[in-house]
Amino acid sequence: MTGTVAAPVLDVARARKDFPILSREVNGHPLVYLDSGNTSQKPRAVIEAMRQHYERHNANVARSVHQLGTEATEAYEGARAKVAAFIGATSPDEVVFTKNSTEAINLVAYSYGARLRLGDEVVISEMEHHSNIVPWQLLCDRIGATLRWFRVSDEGRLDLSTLDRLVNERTRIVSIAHMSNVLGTINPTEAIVKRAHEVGAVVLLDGSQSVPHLGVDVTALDADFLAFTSHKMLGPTGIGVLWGRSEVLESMPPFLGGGSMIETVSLEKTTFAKPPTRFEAGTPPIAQAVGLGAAVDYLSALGMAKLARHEAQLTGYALEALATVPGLRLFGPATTRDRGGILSFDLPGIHPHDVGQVLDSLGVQVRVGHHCARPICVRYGVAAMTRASLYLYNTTDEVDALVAGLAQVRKVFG
Amino acid sequence: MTGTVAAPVLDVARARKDFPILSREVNGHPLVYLDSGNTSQKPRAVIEAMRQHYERHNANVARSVHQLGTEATEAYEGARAKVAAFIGATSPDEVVFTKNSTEAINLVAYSYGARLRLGDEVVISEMEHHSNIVPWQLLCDRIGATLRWFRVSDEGRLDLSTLDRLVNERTRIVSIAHMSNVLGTINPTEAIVKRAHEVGAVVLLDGSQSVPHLGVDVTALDADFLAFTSHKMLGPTGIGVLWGRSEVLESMPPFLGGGSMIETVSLEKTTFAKPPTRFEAGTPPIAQAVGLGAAVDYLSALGMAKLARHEAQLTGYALEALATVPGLRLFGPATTRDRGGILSFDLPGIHPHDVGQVLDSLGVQVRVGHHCARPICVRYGVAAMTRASLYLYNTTDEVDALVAGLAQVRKVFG
Amino acid sequence: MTDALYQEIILDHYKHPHGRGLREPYQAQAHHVNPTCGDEVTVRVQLSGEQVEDVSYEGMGCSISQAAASVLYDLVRGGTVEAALTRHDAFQAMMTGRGEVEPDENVLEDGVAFAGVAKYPARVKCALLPWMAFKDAVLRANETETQP
Amino acid sequence: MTDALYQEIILDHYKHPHGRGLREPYQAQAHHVNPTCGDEVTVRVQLSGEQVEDVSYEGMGCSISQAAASVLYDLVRGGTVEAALTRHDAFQAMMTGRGEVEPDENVLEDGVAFAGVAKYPARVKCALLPWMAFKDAVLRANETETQP
Ligand SMILES: Cc1ncc(COP(=O)(O)O)c(C=O)c1O
Ligand SMILES: Cc1ncc(COP(=O)(O)O)c(C=O)c1O
Repeated sequence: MTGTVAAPVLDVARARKDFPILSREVNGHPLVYLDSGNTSQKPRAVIEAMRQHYERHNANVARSVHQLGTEATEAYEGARAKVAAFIGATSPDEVVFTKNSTEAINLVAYSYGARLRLGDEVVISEMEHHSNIVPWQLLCDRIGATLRWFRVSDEGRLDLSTLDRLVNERTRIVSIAHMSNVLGTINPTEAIVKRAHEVGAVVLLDGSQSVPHLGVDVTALDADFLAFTSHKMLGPTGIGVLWGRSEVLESMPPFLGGGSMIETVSLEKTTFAKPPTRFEAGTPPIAQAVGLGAAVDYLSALGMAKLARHEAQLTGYALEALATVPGLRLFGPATTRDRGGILSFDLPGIHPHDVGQVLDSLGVQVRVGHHCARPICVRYGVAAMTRASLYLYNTTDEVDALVAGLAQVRKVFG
Repeated sequence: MTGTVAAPVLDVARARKDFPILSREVNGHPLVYLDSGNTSQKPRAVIEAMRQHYERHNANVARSVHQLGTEATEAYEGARAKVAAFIGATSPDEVVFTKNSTEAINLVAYSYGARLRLGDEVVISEMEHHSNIVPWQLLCDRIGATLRWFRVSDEGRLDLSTLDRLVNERTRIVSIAHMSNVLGTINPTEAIVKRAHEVGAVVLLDGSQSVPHLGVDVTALDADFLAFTSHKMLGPTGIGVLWGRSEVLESMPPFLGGGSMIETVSLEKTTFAKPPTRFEAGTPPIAQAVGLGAAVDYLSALGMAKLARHEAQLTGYALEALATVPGLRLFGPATTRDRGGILSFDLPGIHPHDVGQVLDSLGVQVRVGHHCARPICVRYGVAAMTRASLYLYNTTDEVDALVAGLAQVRKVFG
Repeated sequence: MTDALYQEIILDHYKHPHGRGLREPYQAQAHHVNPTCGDEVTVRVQLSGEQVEDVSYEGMGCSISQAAASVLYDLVRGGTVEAALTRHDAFQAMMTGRGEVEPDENVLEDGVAFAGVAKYPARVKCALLPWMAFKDAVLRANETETQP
Repeated sequence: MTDALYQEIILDHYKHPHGRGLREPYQAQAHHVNPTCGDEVTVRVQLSGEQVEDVSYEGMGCSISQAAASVLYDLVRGGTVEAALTRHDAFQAMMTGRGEVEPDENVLEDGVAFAGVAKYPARVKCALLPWMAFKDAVLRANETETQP
């Protein structure tokens, strides 16, 4: 005990053993999975939790007095409580389970959006994922509202110089990525939230990329909504989350109608349950909630701070390594300050499809294309990018494999 | 070979071995699961298909050129083709994956419903599940359209005497349960479809209860939409299906906006992909589609005709057995003609909660309450019912256990 | 079996409910619904200063909710409003305690028979239904008083 | 490695594309997009009776789609419309055949080099992109002709 505590280090080699797929080969090479920003891999604990649920406790929830139904309901509501704790929500009732981030954002656009009127404004940014663009375009079309957006600087930062003009008395909703899925940029939410609340607008943060990596605390963020998605945070596909501030959720009309979201139904008139139930029509993703709960347990046991430190180190390593690749153009911040482990780049004259294909032949899995964020590609004057995205299980060796692969790409297409 | 072929019989004992949960005990008794109308149990093949997917092939779909992404995409699209074949669709493009039946019906209400105008009419029935009532109430509220409904007879049949009046030139949508989740009634769709098409209305059949049991053929049904849900047909939670006739789907605007459902996006203007992609915004339930595909394989291998015959026999047995319970009032048709294995009843003077609780203490799992179909409970003058629902893995011994349990109920509360 | 749940006391109250029926006069009433099963209860209260002069109720429901209403009647009628709310809180604490809250028989009397129900999460709402409606009705009665 | 995919012939066409650029005159053009990656191509056709007088194209895309456009130019320019459409069909059949359709070298010439691409489902759309646009443009040109 010397008074300084050595920062605990993530035991990556040990964590990797928890992910069955990582021992797989691809095209005769060990799998190098650098596409976690697209979807993450799943630890055994998550896969097993769902198997166990189906083999021992499967039943529908909130509808049965029987034993299996009680077990399933406790598992489902238990998962809600775990997710609430993971993001620092004051109550599990602020956690609505959806099918993915996209549905979570659409829920807000339809339900909260129903109060907008002709001439109202919605503000997004140029670096949004299509899932945080199209719902607002559809809303504005329905209502006659206007969509406006923050510009992005050459360095990949939101241009906040226009904040006070963009977010004004006509603004009703501001919806911004907490972390960009293309640039890795972690956006400064404080100023935006402050200004939005000043003018009476609500703020939705798209946490699809931040919640899996950053240890997000909704109380500290002070936004009104947070959307995120299980499959990017070690959980299963088929489930996402809308967190909403209680008062705001309570003020919102239903979105999907059906079983379980009602108080009482007659053919003439129906009244609705309180949130979160009001927004969970039909049989919810029960086993998927169990899997997401297990994912949250896994991440918490590992420690989000340790995870974030590992990823920051690895991102720094990757930024330096990619800078050695001749001609490579990186999009997004050049340092690890306020950026996560998402590395999008261009090799001039070589199409990302071809980059990705050669890398794949070496077992290296990266994403290529517009990453469901075409406006930011247009912003940088490219049709597509190659993107490597990191997670807790990635290593410097894997970054080296990427860089070696890029040398091979240049040999084939140089 | 005598010229007559003995009808092949379902080997229930063998099939039961495929369902791990069926060997479980509940409250010290062997599990007697009579709640498949609520959610079915899952065979090992389904649970394992999802485990394998996560352990070997997990990646996002339709976005990657890499090997894992290709495998995941083939698995996902392969599941779509299996589902299409299972219901006799002319093309996999007519199969939209949703999160459950409820979302499938809401999708139609929002997207097809967008063309309705003040004064238009939507027709449902008194025996619908809340998921086939509330979306239409919300739609009618939004548009100023009128909701009308078929009455149900004392015997639990749709009253079609009003067909020509109810379905008229103002009718745009008719949405009816193919099989009732409370009465077991299989509705006569032919006359309804014919009349609806005559007046230019589309027909949605809620196949949540029929597709798992009947061997449904969309071409023969000639409806425009069919909604059903994986978790009631041996598949996982978190995925449902909207089948739609190609021309109709193609004529419909998007519902949820986001990744994957677009053709090209700019901040000013977005164009949309063709169906089914247009209606699948965001990361879809990939592993769940794999599980549903495995469920469809399991059902097909078993044989839907064999399954239906087993269930019809068991339903006949159960109808006779329940008739021996003093005072028991059965809701729905008294014979197996045009009815499935759903048996709802009342023991006068004993609340269904109490019936269910005593049965649960004996390991018998039934559903109690309004079954998300309050209007039909009101129609029969009860607040709640007790419901036993059968599936391929149920046996006459289990029906006997139910009847013995009801004797116990009467002992405690008689 | 279900002995922990269906104590003799509960079945007695269910079969022979105390104080059942809606009575006049009353200052306020509340109607509550259990959305998962459709059960309903209406509870009326008549306060007189600090006293609960009468509680009357009517509803459709299972043995647990009916017996809970009957016990409620015994526990709150004729006492002070404060005592009634203390008993409400004790009953609620016991019911939501997952069977881990030791009830005080001095406070809850016959109500302690519901301790076993707390182990059946699906039934907790049934037991609470009349108590929640009672509390609501008291709040409304007080509002009416202070806004003459 | 990727040898099955990146045949020498394909890389040659990619690095030295034949007939590239948009030219006048043309009767019709079609613009196609690959929504998963954002690749785009514009194809123009100039027909003269039964003859394909010129095909010109421009676009952003990967080696496969660029090389496919170059091969398209070689295969259809100067021939009959009927021959062009036959080749279109043969190319499409090969590409969607999952590597199990044996291509006819007499019909597809350099195009047979794309047989390996058919084994990469994610790239099939790339190879088809200019061919689909070409077919569209021909249909439009015919429409224009028949509706003077
Ligand atoms: C007839 C009917 N329709 C719709 C549904 C809703 O299905 P889900 O809850 O999977 O959306 C059900 C089952 O709950 C049903 O039985
Ligand atoms: C920033 C961002 N927002 C939204 C989404 C959509 O998530 P999902 O596809 O799970 O709905 C994604 C990922 O695809 C994302 O990266």
